[in-house]
Amino acid sequence: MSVSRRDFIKTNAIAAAAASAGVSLPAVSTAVADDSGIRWDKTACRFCGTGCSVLVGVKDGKVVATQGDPDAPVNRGLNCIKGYFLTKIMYGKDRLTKPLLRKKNGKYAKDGQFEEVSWDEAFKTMAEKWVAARKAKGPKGVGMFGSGQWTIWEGYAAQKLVKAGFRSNSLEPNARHCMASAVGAFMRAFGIDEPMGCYDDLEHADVFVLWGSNMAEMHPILWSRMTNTRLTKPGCEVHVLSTFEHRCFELADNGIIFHPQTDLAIGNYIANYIIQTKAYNKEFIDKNVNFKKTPTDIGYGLRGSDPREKAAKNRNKGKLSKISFEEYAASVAEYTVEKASEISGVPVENLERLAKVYADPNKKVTSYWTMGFNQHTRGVWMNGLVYNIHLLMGKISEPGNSPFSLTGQPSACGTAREVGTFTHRLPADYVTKKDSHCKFAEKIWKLPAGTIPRANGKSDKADQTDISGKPMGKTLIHAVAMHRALKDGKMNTFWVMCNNNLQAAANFNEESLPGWRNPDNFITVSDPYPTISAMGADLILPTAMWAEKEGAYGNSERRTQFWRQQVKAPGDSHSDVWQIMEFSKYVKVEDVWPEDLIAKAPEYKGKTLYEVLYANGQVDKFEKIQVTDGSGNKYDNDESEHFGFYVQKGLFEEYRRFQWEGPKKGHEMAPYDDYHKARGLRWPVIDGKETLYRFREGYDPHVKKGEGVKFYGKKDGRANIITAPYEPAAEPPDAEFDLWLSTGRVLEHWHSGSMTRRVPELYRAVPNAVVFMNKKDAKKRRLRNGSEVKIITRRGEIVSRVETRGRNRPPEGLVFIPWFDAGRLVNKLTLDQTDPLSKETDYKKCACKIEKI
Amino acid sequence: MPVTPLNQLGREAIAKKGWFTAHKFLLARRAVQLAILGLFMLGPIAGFAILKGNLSSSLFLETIPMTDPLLFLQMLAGGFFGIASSAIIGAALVFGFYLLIGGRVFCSWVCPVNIVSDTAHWLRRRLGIKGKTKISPNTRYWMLGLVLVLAFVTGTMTYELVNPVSMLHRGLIFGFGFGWAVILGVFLFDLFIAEHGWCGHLCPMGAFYNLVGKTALVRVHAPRRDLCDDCMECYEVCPEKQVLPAALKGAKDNKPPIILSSDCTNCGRCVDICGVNVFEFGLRFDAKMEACSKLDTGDYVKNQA
Amino acid sequence: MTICSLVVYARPEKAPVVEQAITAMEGAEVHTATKEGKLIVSLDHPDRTYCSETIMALNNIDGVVSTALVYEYFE
Amino acid sequence: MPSSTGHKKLNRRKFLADTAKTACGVGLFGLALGMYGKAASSLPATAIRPPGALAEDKFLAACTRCGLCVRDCPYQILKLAEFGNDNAATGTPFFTARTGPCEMCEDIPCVPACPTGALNHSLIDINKARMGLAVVIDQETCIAFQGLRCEICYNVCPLRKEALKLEYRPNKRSGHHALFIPVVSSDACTGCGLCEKACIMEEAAVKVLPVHLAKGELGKHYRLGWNQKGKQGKSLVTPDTEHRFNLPEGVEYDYYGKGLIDKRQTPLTQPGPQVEKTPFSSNPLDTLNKGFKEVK
Repeated sequence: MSVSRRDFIKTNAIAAAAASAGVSLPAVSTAVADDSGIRWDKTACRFCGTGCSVLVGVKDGKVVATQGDPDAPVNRGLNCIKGYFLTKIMYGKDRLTKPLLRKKNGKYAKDGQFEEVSWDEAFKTMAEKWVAARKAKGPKGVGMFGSGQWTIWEGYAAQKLVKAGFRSNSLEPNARHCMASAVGAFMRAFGIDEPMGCYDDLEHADVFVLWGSNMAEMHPILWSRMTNTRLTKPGCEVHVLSTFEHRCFELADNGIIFHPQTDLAIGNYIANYIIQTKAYNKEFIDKNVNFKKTPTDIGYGLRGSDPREKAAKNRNKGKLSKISFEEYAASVAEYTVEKASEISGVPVENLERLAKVYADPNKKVTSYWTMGFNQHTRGVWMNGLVYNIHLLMGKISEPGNSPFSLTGQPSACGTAREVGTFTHRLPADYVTKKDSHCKFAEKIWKLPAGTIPRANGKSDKADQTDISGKPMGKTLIHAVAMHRALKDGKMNTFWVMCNNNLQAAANFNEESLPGWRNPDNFITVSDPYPTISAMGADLILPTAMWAEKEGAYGNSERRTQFWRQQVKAPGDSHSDVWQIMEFSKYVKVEDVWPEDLIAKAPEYKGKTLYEVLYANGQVDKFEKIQVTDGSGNKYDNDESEHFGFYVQKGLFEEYRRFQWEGPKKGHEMAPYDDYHKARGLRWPVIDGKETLYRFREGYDPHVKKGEGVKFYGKKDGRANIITAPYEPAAEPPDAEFDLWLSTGRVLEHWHSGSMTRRVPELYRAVPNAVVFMNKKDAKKRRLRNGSEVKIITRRGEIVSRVETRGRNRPPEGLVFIPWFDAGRLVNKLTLDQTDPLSKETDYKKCACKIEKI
Repeated sequence: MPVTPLNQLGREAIAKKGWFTAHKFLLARRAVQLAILGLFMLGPIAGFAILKGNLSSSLFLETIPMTDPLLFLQMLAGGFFGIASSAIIGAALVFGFYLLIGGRVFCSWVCPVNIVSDTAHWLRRRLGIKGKTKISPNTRYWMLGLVLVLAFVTGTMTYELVNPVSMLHRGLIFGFGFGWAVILGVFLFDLFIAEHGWCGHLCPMGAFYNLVGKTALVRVHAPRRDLCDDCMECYEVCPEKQVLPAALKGAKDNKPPIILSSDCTNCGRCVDICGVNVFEFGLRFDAKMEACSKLDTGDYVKNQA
Repeated sequence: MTICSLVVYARPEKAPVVEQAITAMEGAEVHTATKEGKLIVSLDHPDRTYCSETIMALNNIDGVVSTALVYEYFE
Repeated sequence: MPSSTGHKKLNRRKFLADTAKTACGVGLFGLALGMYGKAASSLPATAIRPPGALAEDKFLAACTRCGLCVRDCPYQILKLAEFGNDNAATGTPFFTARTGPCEMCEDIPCVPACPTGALNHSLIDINKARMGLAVVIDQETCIAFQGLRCEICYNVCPLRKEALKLEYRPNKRSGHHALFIPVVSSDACTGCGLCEKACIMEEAAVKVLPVHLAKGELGKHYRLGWNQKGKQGKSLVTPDTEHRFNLPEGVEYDYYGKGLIDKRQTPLTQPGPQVEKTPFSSNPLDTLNKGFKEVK
């Protein structure tokens, strides 16, 4: 007898009894299923940093439908086209279900073929490789490459495994390619990470300025809200700056196309304009702002042997030195409108119109930017320039006035930045450079003093001892340096989780591929699908996706959203947190800690990392429960099932202690269970109240009465306005390579397309990556729309088709290629140049040429 | 008149001239028909196109256009006068070609349906199916008239919807759909209902080329008609028997030894089959007589009939 | 399968205790309890005799004044 | 039996009978063929003629069904109608937008290939081709009309902003989002069908049609959230616990409605130097006592 018939009879029975007793019944509280018996529950969308809420419909153990959550203020029931297909991303035909190890006649071999192995054999092989590499090559001998698409506790578990367990700082997220410059600028300007405004600015601002951000395609729902404000609020203006014309220009009142790298000149010009016209907010500056100078000519983050690095006077230097307002004014004085126009190629009137809007005290201005700023060889400076403008005008931390750094990935904020899965960071803005911060972390993690490797390898001025026998030494290694270390054989194991870095990293031919296929390296990739990275790996671990595990994401506006596990993962695949904690059982403390360190904590002698890191009385504090929601529906939790305790809650609650018990304020989050009862809460959440605007009295609990604005991230409560002069790009076009090459994304596909290109409708709509090219450039090379061409740079070449009438219309001299196509690896062309301060790769500008096939 | 059973047909010719020479023109015709078809189909497969399109219109070596003149007439009848130059040149070329070589050369040397009807005819004889064709051979002229009238009335090439010739060729090159049913129809019609039913009686294209071939230069001659031993095998194989008596037996009415009737498709079967080599190809004008010509061996000489 | 629903009248002050007792019984659910001590109870159990015994058992729970069977369905 | 050598004495009656028989046989055949021809001459909705094709009736008179255009199409999307299979006139070239749209080659290789001019040789600018007209037929189902960010047809249209424009409308339902409505303008749309092929709906909501309308169908894997909530009368998932916020006095935060409502009188703008509207100070004595040396 089908369940629904039984429910039907039962409901009748109850209703009859209630009627006869004259009692009114609360609405029948059995699971509210719509017509077809589907169980609905809330989740966060798997894709971009907007953080739309989505209801997932499950029936018979399968996600059968999704819908935008009408009760979520971010998207109010709407989704973009990727969100529309969330149901289908988990059910690609070639989903991995078993661990795969390269083997030749039964044994692991670098050049062997993939064979199915058990989890036990996989982890045994991996543990042996990791322990050996850690012992032989020191802290940088091993490396893990995580993701801004990790859930919060997956990042936290990885943080503990690598930094506390393996005592190595070689943990980097792919958010290094996405948000590192933003983090660098936040720390230099405000001393605390993440934007101070929130999405409500979309309704309160009078003017929107987009710097290097194709919001129309990359943050579709926010763009929809901005468009509504533009349509309905009289006098509202949209200014868009970009190196090529894209979908945002359709709404732009002031569309500005500038030569790559010259946004530096435009930013300085606007600051100069504000100072020249004395429009700056003198009272705000005197009370809340310091002026700093930063070293210039700092190189391009290339290998040391590169002539451009040798020519750099202050390579990688970022030390700030105090200057006065006048000195700052002088530093920007050279950027008159004529000079800015000449450098950037932007007509004077467009620049002036933009500057006037910023300088008008009566206009509330919100600036948005993403990869155009962050993926930039002067990304930290560029972010800083917009903070300078907003700080000069005092237009910050209030509804409508907000410099807002948009996040690319769904949890680059929630996981990578807040949990600190960067080589130089610890949770809640603590850093491995500071001995006191490491001590604080060791206290919370119940580790002997000196476990966590300091950036310079010294604790209390003494060298930290290491299992390798040599002193710890310098331990920091950023993402691009990891691929170089793999190629040079300095790093011998690499665990890539929840990203496709082989396809995503720059300079595939010279750095990534040689590194991954270096015979003495052991590469592990955890992924649900056979991606380019999986093809380049030695061990592939099948991974649970999105709704197949209990998870949490943190979006651009500091909103942390939780979701429960909806369905089981296929075959033997497991979640990242399961893999990390299970792997830690295969490594003993003696394998990775030197004797003197173990002597400090005898109780850990002979224990596995699992017992030290996860079964430490804190992570396993909460016992396993039957997860249910407000309507009484029951949910699985495979991790709790396997480990015997409420894993996610334990990890999250231990992580929260960093926010509440340390000296640093401003990152506080609500208890674990509150997040399951709400569509996300915007931290800091102090006694149940969320914060919309940080540093502003009344909105931010950390700003006391009468202080007005206080940038409490800095000791003196003052933000920094920092100089950032124009410096040319690393590889501008020349006679032979005569075109700028910029790369990026399209609305229909997410990152490397491993999920969205497995959705038939999306693949049919946008099957391959084309070269967006200007009509005149095409004619000059006797090319026509649709012609097959070869795109060549100094590093490699790919084949693609010319598109002269596509959605993106580049100016003469620039071409744009999206990187979602596994068949056309654009990163064979890109240069592994980074911002020397944030170490974030610049994918937006290198020199290429195009030839007809 | 004794009907030579199929297996003995041509034995004498084969014996005298060897199998190959006894089938020379048959093989040549098939080779030409298949070559044309092959060249059309080769284009997409091999990537370079010697001959593109199909019998309705085609392009030879990307330069020389050819268009079926009957289609051209239907276009005019259908009221479409803005015909592009390449179709005009194409039609003129094809028309001129057949004007010279012989209109119905199309039927035996080019048209794919010829293979179908020959097979049907062969099968019919093998199965020994008899039966007088009740349809008069002139029906095809009515059909030709109908085709043009239909084009005029409907303003479209209505006949092309079912024309088996273009359907077979286009089917083989571009894909059949249910077109094969029409071809099967023609085959069964020729097999059971009427001998040489389609090509001999109904096909409007045949009628059209018949008219075109009135002044054809290339004709079959019977210079050594006096050698004819009345074995009747040429009558047996000829699809248009009515053309033979004039040339073969026309001596007493002092008719020239040439098959002048435009019904003749210049298929060359008579040349192949004749044991005593009565027939040969030649031009329309050289009607010289070659009585009892001496061929290599003496036994060809026969006493005068 | 047997499904039935009853109205159980309990003394108001004893109603929470009664509710506890009823929910402890297998297959029994309490849907509402009013201030005056009226409880709406549903019984859902495959075995029919078990249901009738449970109904009898309901009566002698301490604090129950009376029970009234309103709806019964069995297969 | 071949006729004997002598001419049969032509019997006039026999001749008339034969002629009548032939005539009516051929006539009957002609009638049937004519009727079939009439039926085949109305082009079905899904079959679209190549670029430059004449009006259907003229086209059927001009096209020799030779397949030269099929051969010259670089993307191999053209197909000759097969007798019985495709209900376009047998042998005539057509393409189906949903599976193989016209890629709008700028040099239009198929038109010059046509020997007879059935594809009008005067067409040299592909953007002037009028193969059909894309119609966003089912506006009820196309998710752009519901406020979702799709615009795939707009993104793939070769004549973006001319043939297919985006019209922005406030999303009145959600209150602070916008609608991005694809709007086809028939004066520019060439009917190439690229939009129809790319459309992600189960059944294309934008169709290239010569004439009549078509219906689109929403994917089964997706429900429109607010409809569900509307139908249920309440949200499917337990509404959030009450959200409370740190707010300065005089400022409320309507979480589900208008968001921040600021009741405080003082405008939010900072003091900052007021840019004067007029060059004169409000106090006349200042201007008067200024004297002449400062007057520039």
